[in-house]
Amino acid sequence: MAFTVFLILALGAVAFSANVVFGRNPAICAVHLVGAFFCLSGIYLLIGFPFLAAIQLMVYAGAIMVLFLFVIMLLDLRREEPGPRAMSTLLGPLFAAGIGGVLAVVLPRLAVSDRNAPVPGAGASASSGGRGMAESLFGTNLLAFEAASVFLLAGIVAVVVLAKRQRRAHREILLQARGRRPGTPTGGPSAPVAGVGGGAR
Amino acid sequence: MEFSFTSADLYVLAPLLVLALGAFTALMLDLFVPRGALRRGSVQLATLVALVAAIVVSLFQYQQEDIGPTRDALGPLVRDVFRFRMHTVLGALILEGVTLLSFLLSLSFLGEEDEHYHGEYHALLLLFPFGAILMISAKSLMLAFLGLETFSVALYVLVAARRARSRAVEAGLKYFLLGAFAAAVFLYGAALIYAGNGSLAVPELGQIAQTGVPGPQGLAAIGGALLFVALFFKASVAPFHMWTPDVYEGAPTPITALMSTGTKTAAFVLLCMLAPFIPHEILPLIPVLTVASILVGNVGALLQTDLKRLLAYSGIAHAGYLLVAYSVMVTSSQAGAMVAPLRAILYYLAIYGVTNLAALGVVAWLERREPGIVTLDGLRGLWRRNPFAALVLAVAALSLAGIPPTAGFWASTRSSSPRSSRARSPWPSSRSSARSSASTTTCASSCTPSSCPARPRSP
Amino acid sequence: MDSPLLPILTFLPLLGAILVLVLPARGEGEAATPLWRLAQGIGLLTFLVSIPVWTGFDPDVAGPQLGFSVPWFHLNYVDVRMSLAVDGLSILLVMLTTLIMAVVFFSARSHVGRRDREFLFWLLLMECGMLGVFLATDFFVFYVFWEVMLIPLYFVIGIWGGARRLYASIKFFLYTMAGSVLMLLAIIWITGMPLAGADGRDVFTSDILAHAAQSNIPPEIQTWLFLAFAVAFLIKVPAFPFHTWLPDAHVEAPTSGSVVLAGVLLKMGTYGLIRFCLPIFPDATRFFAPWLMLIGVIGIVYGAWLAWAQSDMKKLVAYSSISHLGYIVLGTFALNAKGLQGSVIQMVSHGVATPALFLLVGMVYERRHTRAIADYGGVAKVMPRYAFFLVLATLASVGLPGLSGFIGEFTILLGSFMANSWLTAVAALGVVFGAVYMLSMVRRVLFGPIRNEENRGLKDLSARECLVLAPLVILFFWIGVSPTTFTSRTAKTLAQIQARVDASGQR
Amino acid sequence: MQDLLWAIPLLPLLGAVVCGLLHARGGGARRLAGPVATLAVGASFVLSVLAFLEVRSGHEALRQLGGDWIAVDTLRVGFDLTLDRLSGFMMLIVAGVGFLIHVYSIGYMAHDEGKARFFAYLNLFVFSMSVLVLGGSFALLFVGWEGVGLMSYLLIGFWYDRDDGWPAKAGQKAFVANRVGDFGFLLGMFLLFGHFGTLDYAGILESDAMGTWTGGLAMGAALLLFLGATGKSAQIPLFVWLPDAMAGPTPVSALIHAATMVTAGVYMVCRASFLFPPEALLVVAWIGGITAFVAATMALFQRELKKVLAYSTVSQLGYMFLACGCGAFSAAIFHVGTHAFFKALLFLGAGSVIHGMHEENDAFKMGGLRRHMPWTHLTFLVGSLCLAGFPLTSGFFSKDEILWKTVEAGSPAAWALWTLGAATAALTAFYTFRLYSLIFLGGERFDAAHVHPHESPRLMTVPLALLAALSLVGGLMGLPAWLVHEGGWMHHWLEPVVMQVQPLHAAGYEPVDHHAELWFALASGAIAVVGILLGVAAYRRGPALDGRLERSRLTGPAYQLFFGKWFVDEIYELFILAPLALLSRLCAWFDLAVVDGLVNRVGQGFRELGRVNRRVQDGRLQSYALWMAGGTAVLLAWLVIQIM
Amino acid sequence: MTPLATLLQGAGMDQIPTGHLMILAAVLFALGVVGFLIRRNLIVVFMSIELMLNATNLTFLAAARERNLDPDGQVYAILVITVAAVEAAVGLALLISFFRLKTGLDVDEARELEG
Repeated sequence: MAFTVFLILALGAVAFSANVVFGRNPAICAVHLVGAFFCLSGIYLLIGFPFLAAIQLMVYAGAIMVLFLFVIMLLDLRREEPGPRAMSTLLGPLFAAGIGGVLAVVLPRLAVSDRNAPVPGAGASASSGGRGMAESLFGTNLLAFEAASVFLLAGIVAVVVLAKRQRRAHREILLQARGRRPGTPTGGPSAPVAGVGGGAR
Repeated sequence: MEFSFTSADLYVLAPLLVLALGAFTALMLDLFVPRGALRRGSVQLATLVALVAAIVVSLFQYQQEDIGPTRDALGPLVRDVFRFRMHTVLGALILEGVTLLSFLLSLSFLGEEDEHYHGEYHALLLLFPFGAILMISAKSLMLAFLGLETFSVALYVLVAARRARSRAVEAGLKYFLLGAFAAAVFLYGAALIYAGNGSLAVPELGQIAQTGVPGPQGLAAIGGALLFVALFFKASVAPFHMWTPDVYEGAPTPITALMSTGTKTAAFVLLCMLAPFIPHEILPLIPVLTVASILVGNVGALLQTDLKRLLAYSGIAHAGYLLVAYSVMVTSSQAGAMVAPLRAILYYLAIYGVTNLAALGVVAWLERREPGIVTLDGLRGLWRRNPFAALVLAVAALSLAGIPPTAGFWASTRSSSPRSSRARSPWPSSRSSARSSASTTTCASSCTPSSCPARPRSP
Repeated sequence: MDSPLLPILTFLPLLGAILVLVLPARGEGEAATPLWRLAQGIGLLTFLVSIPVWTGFDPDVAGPQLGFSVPWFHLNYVDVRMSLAVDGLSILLVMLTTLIMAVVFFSARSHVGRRDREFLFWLLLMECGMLGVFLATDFFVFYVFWEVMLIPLYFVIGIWGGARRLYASIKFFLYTMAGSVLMLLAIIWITGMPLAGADGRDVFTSDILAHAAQSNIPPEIQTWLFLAFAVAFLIKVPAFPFHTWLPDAHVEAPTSGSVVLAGVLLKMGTYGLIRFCLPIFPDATRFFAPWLMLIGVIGIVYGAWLAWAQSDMKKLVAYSSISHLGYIVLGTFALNAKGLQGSVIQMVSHGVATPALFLLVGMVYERRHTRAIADYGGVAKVMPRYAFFLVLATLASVGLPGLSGFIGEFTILLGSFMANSWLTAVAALGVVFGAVYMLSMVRRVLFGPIRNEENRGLKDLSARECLVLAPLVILFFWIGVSPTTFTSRTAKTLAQIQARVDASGQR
Repeated sequence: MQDLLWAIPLLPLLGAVVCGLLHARGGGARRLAGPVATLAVGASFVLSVLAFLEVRSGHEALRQLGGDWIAVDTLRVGFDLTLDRLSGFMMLIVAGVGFLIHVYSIGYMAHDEGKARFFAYLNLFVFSMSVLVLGGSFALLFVGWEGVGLMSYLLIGFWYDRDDGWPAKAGQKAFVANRVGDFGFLLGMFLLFGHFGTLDYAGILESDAMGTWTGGLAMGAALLLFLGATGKSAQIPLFVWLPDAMAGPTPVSALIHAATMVTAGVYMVCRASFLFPPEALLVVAWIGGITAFVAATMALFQRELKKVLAYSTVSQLGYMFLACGCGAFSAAIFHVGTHAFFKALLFLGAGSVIHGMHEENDAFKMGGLRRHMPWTHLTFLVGSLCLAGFPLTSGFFSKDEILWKTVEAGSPAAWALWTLGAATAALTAFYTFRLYSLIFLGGERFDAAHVHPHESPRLMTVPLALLAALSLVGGLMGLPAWLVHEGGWMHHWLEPVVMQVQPLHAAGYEPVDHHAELWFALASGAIAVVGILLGVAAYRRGPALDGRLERSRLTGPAYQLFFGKWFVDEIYELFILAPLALLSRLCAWFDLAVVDGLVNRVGQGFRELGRVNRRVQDGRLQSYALWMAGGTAVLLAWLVIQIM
Repeated sequence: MTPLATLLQGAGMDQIPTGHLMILAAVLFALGVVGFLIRRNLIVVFMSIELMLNATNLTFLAAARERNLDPDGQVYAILVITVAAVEAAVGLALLISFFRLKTGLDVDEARELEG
């Protein structure tokens, strides 16, 4: 029964992901990605990580993807037009298939061959629950936890830099740059964008 | 489990604390001090103080005769996750020094355009060494990853901070997307290692040496390979180097300086620390990467006219030289024999950092003085206009040209000397030296004749 | 035991270079006279300082003499010492350097013409580098001087050279840099090879002579290191097939550049071969000797043929250098005392004859602004003194007994004949070809009727020009008539090197 | 005297230096050069005579050891001078004939601007020649050898601006041809050194290794040394330079290219005689005989005075080598002596004629000069008789001696060699008197309106007369055994020096009866007389015969062949010089296009790669990622293949 | 928590082989790589990275499950999610900045720097 559910969820995750990768409309892609997250969340639950399943739903599907969708809507992105064929379109799937194939074939064998199957029932040990996680997070990984906080600080500062209200002078330069931008979407290196060194003065 | 810090913990973590505190202070000052010169000055002062303090602390640690006792006194929270060794301290010192120099370059580089993110700029500048030091000192892959992400995020944004400049934003975006890709690969590698080993702890270098053959088995081996892919990306090793020229060119020059030397330092030190994870099966590929890097670096530089781009290619070549030393290190069968190449790498990085910064410093300075000069053509007759800048540039160029083999081959020497020659013979030397001459040529030909009086009649 | 003589000798030109930079005089044109006076004074003074080195040199000592050594810096595990010393191998070349540089300072003004200050700066710096290369007894000191010496010539060619000077200078630079990078690699490697210390423990040192005396590198590693060194030096020599930078460099270089290049710089390569390759890698040396002899022979014959086909005087002399240096390579790798001694003598001999030829070519070039042989003819009629010197230099160069070239060629050929008679038979053909190309140049320039009316008004050499040539001419005869003055000083050291190579053969 | 040996070479050297300084001084001072130089050579001659007498009176050899010249390892070359019977005799000729020619030159060069330079060269030549002769080792011999070569070069090219630079070219040719010989000489010396470990004559003679000096080594070394001799002494294959060398002033031709320098090869072969195995000697004999004959045919129809004499010199030198090859070293040296007298005489006579005829060198444009230049005529006649081998002249005795020795030695080719020699003798007599007749007999074929032949000044005729006298009486030193008891002293003069070198004998060799010698002498006398008569008869009235021979279908080809000097110059040009020149151009091309091209191509290749790199680095984010993914895929695939 | 979740919680502990989870993770990772390589829209490219990070998380958890639900693995997964969140914020901010300068989010817009 559980295995069947797993199969369904797994196939769902793959299908959603495939849609993300091969879909045309970014908004639809984002929605499919949320679907994939849901499937994964189900799997987490299935294999004994309810807390993570919840986090997955709340943070990933609930926060991150909403952010994505918000940006997509904000930028009013349309369907993706098929562009000129690049090398990456041809070889990309090949290499990815190579990586994925190698891993998909090899990993299970290594995973199974290297050690015994999980001990039934042992999963319900005390340390695996919230307490164990708390001890890990605030004990062994305390430094990582603190580092994550600094990392978050860095992220905040970063976003602030990128999104902060621009001063007038800055905006002028911005307008200048946009005004001078050539009509073609792909501005070549020769495009007379404000020089790296000179524009500010 | 004890949740206690010891004073040794504080001592060991002091540089990190100072840097983080500095970043926080810079932000606060930016927030509360009235706009204008005072705010600028106070932020800069805070940054400077933080950097100098961190350097002083690191120097203090570095001067310490024997760090064993300090290590023993570490509390459990730090002991198991934070490495405190001569190499990491030296690496930290280099990183702080590089950041300091980059900060000094920024002083004159930043203009009115950059006014609105002044505080954030400096905070991120301080977070760069924070993340990098954390990364190279981590005994846990997750901690290392967090460090890596911290300094990466700081760099992404510093590169793209001049939002009005499409080149800067493009560089930042490329760097970010590729960096995120690499981060995902790193994480996946870490996950596989976790699956294989059951933990993310990084063993000491000596531990793998004892077994004679370095490298984990099975899942961890594949994970290790993925880790190295990500680090090679950071270190600009071909074929993971492609971002380098674009990002170096697009970034503000002080950030280019920070990136070129800082990132390389951090990545290579971590590569050294992660040597236990390198599967010995991929060792034969390292020479290929080495040759590819040196070749790409030198060949790519040949046709460049933009000085920063040229230095980027030179950096790729230097990554190749460093790989030579690295391959010597990982093939060494004795823990003791690993130390010399490791030191060589660090010395090399320090010297490379200084020269590279000198060159970029001239570029940054010229960008202010003579807009549009950063191309080679723009350098013509520089000797006449500005002998000092020309001299510094020439010396740096020659030094970049001359140094490559120095430190790198230094290491190869060590391994080849009879005492440790039980390891594999340092094959790369002959081949890469052939290439290194090309690098010499690259730098020499592209920098010197143009910057110095060889073209006397140019306007 | 530290004698200050050698550091004074080495760094006097450096001091001069700095003084030239800071001297408050206009750096160009007539106003540059004080600068020239200063440089000439320094050049002469350096030569005078080198005389006590010559007189104080004890021919009966094989090892380094007049040593000077202070700690310089510590590199990882080796203490690098700023150490200078002179021995039988370097003494002649040191004297040659100071003499040639003095000659250059007194002869160069007429063709420099612009940016005199920089010119003198580079030349003085180069002199410091060259002396340092010959005197250094520490690998790293050697390497530093080696680089110091390379760069000035690059600028001298690149700034004061002819029409294609940029091409020539960059080619020169790339070639020699490529070589020196190889060498640096090998140097670093060698310093990582331990020597047996007094108490049986491994000792790491970067002392050249210590390595030369007792290096014990496994043969298979020797091979690679030998090749790295040999290629670097063969490029510098230059030996076939690394020679193509030389004609370009010579043709484009101003006269004084050519003089220094031919007189001293080319000797760096052959000096290095003897100083490093032979004693430090005796096994590899023995293994490669036949091949290097072959390279030498190819250089001799091929260079001669090339010289024959030239229509430009300077190019001809440049190719003749390739031929003459082929003898040195041949003699060096004959691996016997005659070949070695002959090589050293040939270095000095070539170091005076070829500069004289370049000076002479430069002197007519200054008058006529052409170096095409076809533009001359019958010059002997209007410039008898010039003809005298040119014929004399030519004869010294083709190895006429009684003049300098013969001693070297004869002993080299004799030595190499003992090692490999068939190759030497081919090499001896160089004696014939040498006469062919040099004499046909002399004939076409000096003899015959005056066809070109412009040549009728040529002024003969001035007293100053004769004086510049005089010391070289004296040396032609001195070396030619009394070579023992020179060989007696080199014998002991070379015998020691020889013994190293021989010992490896008996192992 | 032993202690003054050094003065013999050094006096001329000093003279040369003084002359050089006088030349540099310029103006009237240059006039002093002639006397100074002559004095120096004269003094040297006096010393040579004294030394010679000392050797003659019993001393085996005079030796003077100087210091080391070259001292490298085991190679020791000292400034050691040796004057023994061989070198004493040579020295007499060098200094004696040299002195006379110097005297002659004072007159000959009186009006030349460069006379001081000329005398400096001449003195330097005598110096070099003295070193060559007196040097106590092969190395020192080589020094002189090269020195005389150089002086020859400079003196041939003395008038470098005349005739469109032809003399300079001729000088160069001489030097280069000599260098080819030197190449052999050098290698020969190396072989000697390799075997004996020394280059001193004495050292080699006393060496224990003498016993093993056999086989290919000895043969090779001897032939290499002989190659050197062929260069210096203008033998096949290197004789081509000597006729061209006549571009120099006539006294030079007389001194260097007739009397002294060209005999250096003979001297060397005699000096090294003990090193020549019999087979090598046979080669020497053959080369000598063939050269003698071929050169004589070349001389037959030459029109230029000095050309005839030049080929005759080559031919006579061939005789000398013929003698050497037959082991008759004394005969060779005897002929060196007599030849020095009469050939110098002939050259100086020719110089006098040319001088008198305003630098006219073509015998066809002369004729009947006996009336205008009596002294010259008389002395030239004497010289011609000697050269032709007219009985009882010195040339007769020396040549007859050689012809006799070829038979007496009994080599396998004795009769063939004798036939060559005899035929040469006939040809010699013929062309000598052809020349004599064309110059002095018959009508005047020159434009009397413009050319006024006159006798030369006393300074020139007196040496002529002295040389004529010497030519006549020179034979006395080697009178044959059939004429006086025991023969002249010359026959055994060299015995202590050349030891007993046995030429190769034919199977069943028996010494020929001494009485046969008389018959041979009569035969050669008859040959000479017939040749003389034929020559005079045919050309008494003018050169018409030449034209007839040239036009005749029967003799035309031969005439062309002889007149064209067997086209050796052309053949050399075509098959040696031109290919070498071509090779040199080819090398130049190769160097530029291939070697240097390769260097530049490498550079270009890197640029090309750089261009490729620019294309790869196309700015597309995903191209970059593709490389990363590709790298990762390869890495993983490699790893998986390794660990599975 | 939903009843279904309660029902399913831990149900697959011993029925779902770790290998299967690994395969699923690998496939998702590869799909992410494909998306990164072929998509032209930068925002989707970025989404692909999120997919890769999810694959990573799945691997962490699969491994943690094998080690008796090792809390460390869960903590790592949480940290990964944190990182993903920060990256998303920074990335989207960058994309917006980029969008302001260009007409769209096509990869070919970002080709000013090349060579």
